[in-house]
Amino acid sequence: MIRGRLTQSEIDTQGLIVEVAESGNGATSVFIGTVRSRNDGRDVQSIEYSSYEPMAEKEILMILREASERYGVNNIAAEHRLGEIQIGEASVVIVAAHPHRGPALDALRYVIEQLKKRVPIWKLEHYSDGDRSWVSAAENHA
Amino acid sequence: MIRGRLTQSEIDTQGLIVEVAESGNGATSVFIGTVRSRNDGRDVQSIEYSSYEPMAEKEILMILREASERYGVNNIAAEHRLGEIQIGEASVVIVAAHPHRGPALDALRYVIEQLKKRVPIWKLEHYSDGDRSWVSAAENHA
Amino acid sequence: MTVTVRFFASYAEVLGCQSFVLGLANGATVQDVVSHVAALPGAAGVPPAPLIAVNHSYANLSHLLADGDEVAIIPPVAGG
Amino acid sequence: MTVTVRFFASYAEVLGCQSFVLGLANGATVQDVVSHVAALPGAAGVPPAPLIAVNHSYANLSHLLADGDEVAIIPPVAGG
Repeated sequence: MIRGRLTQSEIDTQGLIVEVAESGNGATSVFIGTVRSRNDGRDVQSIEYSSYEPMAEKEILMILREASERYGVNNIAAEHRLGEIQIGEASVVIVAAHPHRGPALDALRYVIEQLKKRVPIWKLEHYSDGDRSWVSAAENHA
Repeated sequence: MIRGRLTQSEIDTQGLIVEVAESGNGATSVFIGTVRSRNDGRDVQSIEYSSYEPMAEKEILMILREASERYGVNNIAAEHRLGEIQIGEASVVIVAAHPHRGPALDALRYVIEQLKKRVPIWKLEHYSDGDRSWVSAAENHA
Repeated sequence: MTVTVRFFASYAEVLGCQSFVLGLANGATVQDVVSHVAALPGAAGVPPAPLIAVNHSYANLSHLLADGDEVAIIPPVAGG
Repeated sequence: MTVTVRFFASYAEVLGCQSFVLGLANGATVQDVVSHVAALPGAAGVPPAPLIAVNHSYANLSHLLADGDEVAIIPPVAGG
């Protein structure tokens, strides 16, 4: 089960965990990226995520397939939310399951690192003072 | 929020994620260890977990504090279930949250590695053929 | 031949444009599109060698274009 | 002085015992407990230098014991 997708609604972490579940797996790793209240010293109100959607979906799937091959992880899924996301809400959830913990953890890290480097998604931060700005890659270290 | 505990009942992963949540965090990592259907080529029916409880709780807490100091992760929790656990059910759940992904992922790995090395918990595997055996550390690579 | 050029996020904002159709001579490369974009009003907000995708895959400046290609000028990504 | 000796999991099974109170001379160490255990029926299932905890913390064979200590003989752990 390899599944990647973009969504406009809240991400169901528990649902993704259930989706990758398989009785032969002993380890499931999960990464949840959430919108945080401060970034580079400014009070963030919300973040608007936009994307080049067909390419982003293709790229996410490519990353999942790479992780699957590299670490032998057959149960892996990633979901990225688009649109306006509030503080504390999840923008991205990645789940990887494997019989053993090493590959499950390695695959998880690979996917989040690659996703942040390659997937055409952008953040427009809205600040409490009414200002807004595009987050550039160098600042994107959540 | 640093919290470690043993439990006799089902572990509430979503509840732990909510417990470590804080608006300043941008990354939450989760590890779920589950009982798998096969181990060392044998069909497993269930695993009975037992523990030297006061020491196990103390050791889990010590590991969480070490992870917290090492990686600057202030929101970290681990729960280990004891008693008979069925295939696919979680025996252990670890959750770490931090403003950034690196420390959240590093702390997660530290805790599961140390937990498997140091915490006095034992597994008695029950097999489909009616046999049973204690799992020794060398085989414990889930 | 013609290609569709697409802009996103900060680039779409500074150029005031999300998409346009560009006529090119046969044998044109991604570099020709980038040079055209560099002459647009607001192009100061786009770096001289931006990330490019052709038909949803990352491509080099020397990539040869074909009629109907979709050329996307990709701002620094910030997903996650 | 006396200490309480505790066994768990496979060790409790092979020794047929979970706990007993052992009288020791002052100045006794963890090694003295281990030597006593090695002479018990079923002790073939316990390694000559097992993991030991004194009062819920891992301890060496040379660890000096005090009256009332709890000495646990810890089988290879297998949590997770």
